[in-house]
Formats: sequence, C-alpha cells, structure tokens
Amino acid sequence: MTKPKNPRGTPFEEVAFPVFEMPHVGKARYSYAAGWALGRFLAGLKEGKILGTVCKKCGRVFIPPRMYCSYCFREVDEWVEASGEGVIHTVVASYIEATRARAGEPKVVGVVKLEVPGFSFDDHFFPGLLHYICGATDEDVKNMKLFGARVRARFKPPEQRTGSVTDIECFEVAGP
Amino acid sequence: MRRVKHFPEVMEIEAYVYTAGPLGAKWLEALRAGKLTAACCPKCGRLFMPPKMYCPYDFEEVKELREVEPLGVVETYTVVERDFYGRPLPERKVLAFIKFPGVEGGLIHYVKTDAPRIGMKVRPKWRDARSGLVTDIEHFVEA
Amino acid sequence: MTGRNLNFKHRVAVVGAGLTLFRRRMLETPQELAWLAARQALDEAGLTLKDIDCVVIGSAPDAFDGVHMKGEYLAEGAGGIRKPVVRVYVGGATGVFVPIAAWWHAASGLCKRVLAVAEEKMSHAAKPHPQYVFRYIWDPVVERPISPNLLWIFAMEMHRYMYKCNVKKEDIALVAVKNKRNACGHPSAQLCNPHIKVEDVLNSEVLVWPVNRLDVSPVSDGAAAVVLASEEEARRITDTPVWIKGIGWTLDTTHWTNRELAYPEYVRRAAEMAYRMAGIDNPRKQIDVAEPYDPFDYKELHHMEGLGLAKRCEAPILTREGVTQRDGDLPINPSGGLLGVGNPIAAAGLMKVAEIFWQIRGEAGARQVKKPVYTGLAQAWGDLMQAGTVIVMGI
Amino acid sequence: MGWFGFQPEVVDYSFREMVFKAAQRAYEDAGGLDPRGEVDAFVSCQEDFWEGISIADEFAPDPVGGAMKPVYTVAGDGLQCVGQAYMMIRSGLFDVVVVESHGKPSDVETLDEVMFMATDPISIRPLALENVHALAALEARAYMAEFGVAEEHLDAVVEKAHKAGVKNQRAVFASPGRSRSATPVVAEPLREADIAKFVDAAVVVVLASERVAKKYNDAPVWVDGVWWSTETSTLELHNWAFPLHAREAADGAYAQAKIADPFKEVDFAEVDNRYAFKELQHIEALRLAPRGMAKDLLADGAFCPGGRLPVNLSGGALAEGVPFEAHGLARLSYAVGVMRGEIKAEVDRAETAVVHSWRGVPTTTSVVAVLRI
Repeated sequence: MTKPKNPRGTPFEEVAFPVFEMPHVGKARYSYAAGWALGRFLAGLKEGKILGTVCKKCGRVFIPPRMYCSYCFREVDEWVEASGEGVIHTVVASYIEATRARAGEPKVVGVVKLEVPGFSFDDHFFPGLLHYICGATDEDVKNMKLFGARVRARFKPPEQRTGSVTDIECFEVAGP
Repeated sequence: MRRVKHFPEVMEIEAYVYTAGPLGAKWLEALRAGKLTAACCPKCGRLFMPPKMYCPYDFEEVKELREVEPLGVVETYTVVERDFYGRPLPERKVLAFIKFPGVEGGLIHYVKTDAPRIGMKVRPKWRDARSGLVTDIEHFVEA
Repeated sequence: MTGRNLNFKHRVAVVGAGLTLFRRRMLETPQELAWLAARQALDEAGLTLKDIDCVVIGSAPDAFDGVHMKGEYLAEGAGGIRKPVVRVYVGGATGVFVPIAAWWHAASGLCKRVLAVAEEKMSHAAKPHPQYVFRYIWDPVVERPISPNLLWIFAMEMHRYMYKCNVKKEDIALVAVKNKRNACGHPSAQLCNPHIKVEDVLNSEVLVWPVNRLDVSPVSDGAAAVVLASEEEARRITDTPVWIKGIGWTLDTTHWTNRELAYPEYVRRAAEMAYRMAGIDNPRKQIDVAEPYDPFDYKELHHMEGLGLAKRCEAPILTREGVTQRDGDLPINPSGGLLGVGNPIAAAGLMKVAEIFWQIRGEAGARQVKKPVYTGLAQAWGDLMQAGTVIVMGI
Repeated sequence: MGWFGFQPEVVDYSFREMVFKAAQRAYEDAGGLDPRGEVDAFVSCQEDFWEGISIADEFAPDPVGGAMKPVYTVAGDGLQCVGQAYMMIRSGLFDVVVVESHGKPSDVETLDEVMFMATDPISIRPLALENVHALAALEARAYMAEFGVAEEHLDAVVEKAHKAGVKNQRAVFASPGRSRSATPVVAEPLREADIAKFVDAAVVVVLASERVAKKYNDAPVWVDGVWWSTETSTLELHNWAFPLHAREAADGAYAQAKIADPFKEVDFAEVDNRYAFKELQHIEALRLAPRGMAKDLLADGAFCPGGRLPVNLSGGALAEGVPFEAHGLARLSYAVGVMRGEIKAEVDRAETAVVHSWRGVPTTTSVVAVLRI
C-alpha cells in the first residue's frame, strides 16, 4: 500500500474549451506613497546621491533607508550619504527576462555592499543594493572572480533621472 | 526637504486563463447550446447552481447535470445608476439574483425591464453567437 | 519565551492526509482541487465534513489563481461551509504553516477536529508566464523598477553559498538527481525520472547562472490536506495517530540585500523553537527522516544546515556520501520533494507534512525509508528568503 | 493598543511607516513593552491585492519590531488575527502576541477592479459589473423586503452614525448636517450616504495571557470570547436577506464568554456598518434585537448614544471609513477606549462590549469578539 492512494486531478496540455482568458492589463493599478524614508532616498538619487539612515543605538546603517531600526525598534537618528563605491556581495548572470523569455545578452546582477564614510561593516549586516553590474561578463560570474570586486555607481545624466533606483544605470566594476 | 511622494505600479499580468473544472465545463457547454442546467448531488438529490464537482451540502462528488426549465424568479434586484466612483452610468441597469424552482442557488444576472420587482418571472434572452460563458445569456426578460 | 509551560492541555495529532495529483495544468478549479485533497484526507481519517469544527487554509500569492481574497474563494472547497475558516500566509513557507496554525486551533481547546488544506493553481497566471507573478514579490519602490526575475534572488543565494562553502555545481546537482529519482515512488509526482544523471542537470538550459532548469522545481497545480485532532478525538479516530511534537517559525527582516545569504539563520531560529518544544537537543541523532524545502536543489543543503541536520557547509558532503538517500542514515526528502513531486507552492509544503505522516505510519509503500521512523520533520521556506517554518512529528 | 492615520490619504508616510507609528504608540500604551524581547509572536492581517504586493507578508516583520521572530500573516480581518492570537495564547505556548493590521486604500488606483477580482471567475466575473456595491444592494433589497425595512430607517442609521461620529476624533467623514435622502442613488436601494468611504489607517493591538497581562497594564480589557464564521464562497448559495455568518460567529463568541442573553448582558456594541443597512442586520445577527426589530428599536433610541444598548458610539465605518482589513481592529480599539474610560462616551455601563466586523462584498465572513473589564 502506497499512500497517497490514487491521487486525482485532470491534467491537460492544450484544450480549446472551456479555457477562458480574462485580460488583466491595467486592472490592478497602484500608486504607492513612497513615504518618509524612501521618498527622500528617491529624491537623493535624482541628485546623484545614495542616502541612508543610521540608528545610533546599534550603529547600523540602512540602505535602502527606513525610518525605523528593525533591530532596536526605534526611530532612526540621522541621514548619511554613501560614497557610491562598494564591493560585490553576491552576483549572478541572468539569461532570462522577468517574463521568462530568453534575454538577448546575459545580464549581470548582484548585491552591492556599499561603503559609507566613517562606518565599517561585516558580512552579516551591511547597507546593500540590488542592481545591475556593468563592465563584467557572464564568464566573470562563472569563475567567481567578481565576489569582493570593487564597484562604483554609474548615474544617468541628471536630465534623465526620474527619482527611481534606475537613476543609477548600474554599478561599474572598478577593480578586484 | 525634497521628497518623492508617489511611485506608480501596475500588476500587469497580461491575462489570466481560467478553467471551469470537469462539471463546470459541461455546464458552460450546455450554456453554449442554449440550455440551462444544474448539478445534481447523488447523495442528497439536491440540484444546485452554479455547479461544482462537489456538493456544497454534503461534500459528495457530483458528476451529473440536469436540465432546468429556464423560467426563473427574481429573488432580489438592484437598479445600478452610478459606477464605483459615483459617476452616473450612461444607462441604468437592473441586476438581479434569479432563482429557479427546485434549484438551490441560481444566477446573478442582468434583467431588461423598467419595472423590476421581487417575484417577477423571467426567462433568458440568449445571444445568437455563444461562446460558453454566463454572458451567453444577454440578459433576462420578463416571462 | 520565558518560563514556558510545555505541558499543554491538549496534545494534537494528525489523523489523515490527502493529496491530488501535482501537474503543470489541471482542469479543476482551485475550489475543486482543494475539495479533492480535503475529501481524501477526510476519507482516510474516516470522518465526514460534519465532524470538522474548524478549517485552516493555506495558499500563496492570490496573483497566481487570479482571485482576490483567495481564502474566501477557496473556503467552500476546503470544507469551510458555515464554519470558522482562516487563511494563514507566510509566502512559500505557508504549506508547513497550515498545520502549525491548525495545531493551536486544537491545542487551545476551542476546536476538536481541524481540517487543514493548502492549494495552489499557478497555471491560471498563464500570460505571459506564472514566473512573472513573482515580479510583484519585490519591493515596489527599490527593486521592481530593475525588472527582476524571481530566479535572481535564488541564484544569488546559491552563488553566495557556493562561494562561502566552496561547493561545486556537481555536488548540488546530486540533490536534484536524488529527488527526481525518489519521486518515482510517489503517485502524485509530476517529474519522476529514474534515469536522470548529474550531467543532465548540468547540461540543462542555464536560466540564471548558477541555476539551470533542472536545478529548479516546476510550476504546478495541486492541493494537499491533513486532518488534525485533539488527543481524545485522535485516539477515537485511529490507533496510529501521529503527534505534533514541535512547531516553530521565524521571519527575518524584509531587507534581504542587507545581510549574509550563505546561511539561513531564520531556519535555525525556527528549528530551535520547534526542537525546544519537542525536547530535541541533538537533531542529527533524534530526527529519523526529514523533508526540508527544496524548490531549488541547493536549498535542501542550505536547509539541512539551518535545521542542524548537518554542520555548516557539511550538507554537500553528506549528500555525496549517500547519507541522505532513502536507505541512508538520514533520509532527506524521500518523497521526491518539490524537485520531483512538483511545486504547487503551499500544497507542496503540506505534501511534505503528509509524507512525514505516512513515513511514521509506515504507509509510504515504495517510498518507505529503510530505517525505522519514530520522529520526522518537515520544513518550508518563503517570502524574500526570510521565512522558515518547521514542524516535528512523532509517535 | 495604538493607531495611526484615519485620514482619506496619508501622503507623507508609506504603509510600513504608518504601521511603525501605530506600533510605537501601542507598545507605549502597554507600559513600554519591548517588542524585541518581550513579545512571543506577531500576527499581521492583510491581503495581497490590497497592497499591490504578491506575498505582502514579506513586509510584516520590520515595522512592528518582529524581524527574526515568529511573525505571520492572516489573510483576513484584523479581528480574525485577534482570534488567532487568542487561540495561540490559550494553547499555552505564547504569552504576549502582537496583532497588526493596516490599509492604505489611497495607494490603490483601481479599487473597483480589485474588489471585483474577489468574485467567482466563472459565474460572476464575465458580467463585468460596473459597481461592486451592487452586490451589497442585492442583499439590502432582500433584507428590506423580508423584514419591512423602509428608506427612513436607513436615514435614521446614517443620521445616528454621523451624529455619534462628531465626538470621535478619528471620524473624518462625520458630517451630521448631511441628509441621506439628499444624496444620489448609487444602486437602488443604496444611496451614496449608505456606503462607507475608504480610509488609510494602521492599528496595532497587544494581547497577553492572564499570567503576564498585569505586568503591562493594571486594568487590562479581557477578550472573553472570539469566533468567526464563513457562510459559503458561492454568493448564489448564501442567504441574501440575513447574515448567517455574523449570527454563527456571535453564537460562538457568546458561548465562550458564557453570555446567555446578549441584549441584557452586553453594555454596548461596535458593529460593521460599511453599508447602512448592515448595521441593522448585524444588530439582529448579534442577537441584540429580534430579527426584523432592529429598525423599531433604533427608532425608539435604544441603540443611540445614551440609549439602552448603544451601538457604534464611534459612528462606525460610515463615520471613520473602512481601512480594509484594519476595520475590525478599529472597532475593537474604539470599544477598548470606551471601556477604559479614555473615550468619554454616552453609555451607562461599559463593562461588557461586543465587537463585530465583516469582510465586505463579496465575502460571507464575520468575526465577533466579546470584551470585558
């Protein structure tokens, strides 16, 4: 006796009827209030700055910023600016788009551990951003050379910035 | 201090593709053929609509549909005059819940009438081109 | 949790379980899938819907089924007809959380028999692809504009793990091979492949390096259900109840780009909570069989380490040595897991709980592990690499 | 207990920041409770499509101080979370559980489409209703026809809600001068004034076991019973004229609290009135009036502030608005305020209260909680 006994369900591959489609384009539209912390963060990006917040009690720096310290449960104390440089914490090469379609060129993306003057961070908690990495190929990803590599934020020209994380075009590899 | 206040987003799935299940499919096929049917529970003998492959009263499996006389009774109705945001609709619409004698449940559908009332007898006005959806009934009309 | 009284008024047992097939596309509506599983679980326990006091539902994002307030929609198929119904939710970890929530329904003394149902129908979100739904799990302001694919986050965690523990893709692929072979004994399985080899995994399409297509579990439709009962009721229903000995769960911070990804601290904390309740101090010795969450092959290794079933960076070695095979010293995912049986998210987690239930009762047939099973564990994981849910069951 | 918002649009803060503010106030109210050390578990009540985030649960831990702790989400009304917390505490495994719920309707641009997505994809969705409130209108008509409720009875409900709301600082929509009959018909018999508006708000509540409660508050308000019920998922099969789900939830809660005659034993009630007729229905479902009699007792002033059994001293959702799933906690927090004497309300005794919330169309789920000092 093997349980489950006789599991049921009707699988199908392609049937014409009665599978019906409901277009969903634009049916769930939102306009988020970015809020106190991210609102200023986005405005900072427009000016070419990466801003973060600091909790003085535990000394943690939050990028992306928030108005509260997740660990001490108190409001953060002040704003700091990251230098725009950092090192790669982890990195991958994507051969597909968000839609699962094949991408033309592989995209290198990673988490960048940012540097903030006056602070130092270990690998357990650090200010970090998810972003594209440029100046590197998928081969650099595969041979793991990029782990720990230095990168620098490359901003779009000011007139093209909209107040979004995409105001940073990518993080450019500066050296090992 | 400058801040960005709003950030737009659309949950842009292109389309959902739904299936109606083994019994629901038969129900929709019958609609396409211009027939109204209800599910019949083999255990309690109740007829119910819309059909599912299980009986919502005793949780038994249901495999059978029975044809229902398409003569319904309006149990409750509303005259919709404005949309969700309070804008007047170009045309007032009567939405009703229609029961069929001997059948549990029924259909929520539009009724074309100027004088809706509870207890009104209605029958479906079928579309000529039908695709197997509840909208194969264009609306109900007074019988 | 200080000075906790661990002598609960009501012990709680699992007394029945049910599953549907797991397949890429199913004709049944989500409600009907839930019913198929719920009905099988009730039949196995010898109960009818009238005997059920409360219903707990688990289902991951509404955006898959394309129904807002999916709990309300599923309620009927899950037996929630004029009954208290609640839908709990911790992303991918929901499947194992459903029996956890059902546990306190019964342990509180307010319900005697609880039906716990998990369902997922991912095929509804067909255009462009179910994977696209995952785009909306990211932070709407700082991550979504980059247009991320779900796999990125896993690939990043996997690559970090490979980097920190010096693990090769070949070692990780062994997990996929084991689970897809194990799945051949599972009647619900979507992806059984008795002849799969490591090379097949390594040669499959590269999606996001280091993740290949066969490193990932598939997109599936399916449902699972279990029936829980308080002690008195459980003894009345069956001679072989399987007791819930420990529950635990933890959510880490939302901000995953701010922390180390190589070790799942949240799973460790969740396991600690469950082990404390179950009186387990040496999991490697005291757990006979485990079903850690394996949506990706490296995740099984990762979670074994988080659960304390392997030391840090030791899981790939145990796997290579065959310890985690069905006839090994510590069988891991004897069901075939998500990689083999399929991954209808919440239902896959509950499938693992059902597997432990059957393993402990000796009813797993072709999948029954060689060693005797007294205590088993199921674990799931979810959200933005932040949620861990753990349940320990035993006789 | 703490709350933040209750404004039609909170522009300056994101939903996470609103929750943080509410949580800060709640922990202060609980005698300076430290969420990082003294809380065993956190429960959040939210729904994905309200948030526009798949797996909205991801964002639950940080703003309430729950990172790396047991946190989970219930896709249900805030009061359902209270029910879960109640069970967790009764199981003996947890002593302090925090319940959070929030709603930010101002973030949703296509609220009608999103609400309509909760209906059945096969039997209802193809009809493409212009207004989901029409489903409530169907219930209203059925109820009014069966029990002889007339338009003037709804006028009275709306008038009472707005008058009461004037004294409630959270009630931004209270406008006592406005007459219901002067507002346009939306979906007959519902007029614009019958339908509660949406509001941004976050509410956080701290629950503790009997063993430790006194440590945080000298005079806690006890939850003596909480129960919920879902009638069915299929609207076509539910009772159009009477909310059986509210009746069953109430009976369950009363049984736990050992209340035999609610009309005599309950001092005041906060019930769901997101549509004016729902207040009458829910009064009857909660056995605070015999079926069909709520309208007459209301006309006699029994449910008015200062009456025999005041209902919705806050003005309810008609005056405060509906903050999605936080609605139940809004009702609860107001009742607790009255019982503690923090809110001066016209009520003779405030020792036993009953609180109710429904999840709105197209659901058939209600939750009822009984509170005692």
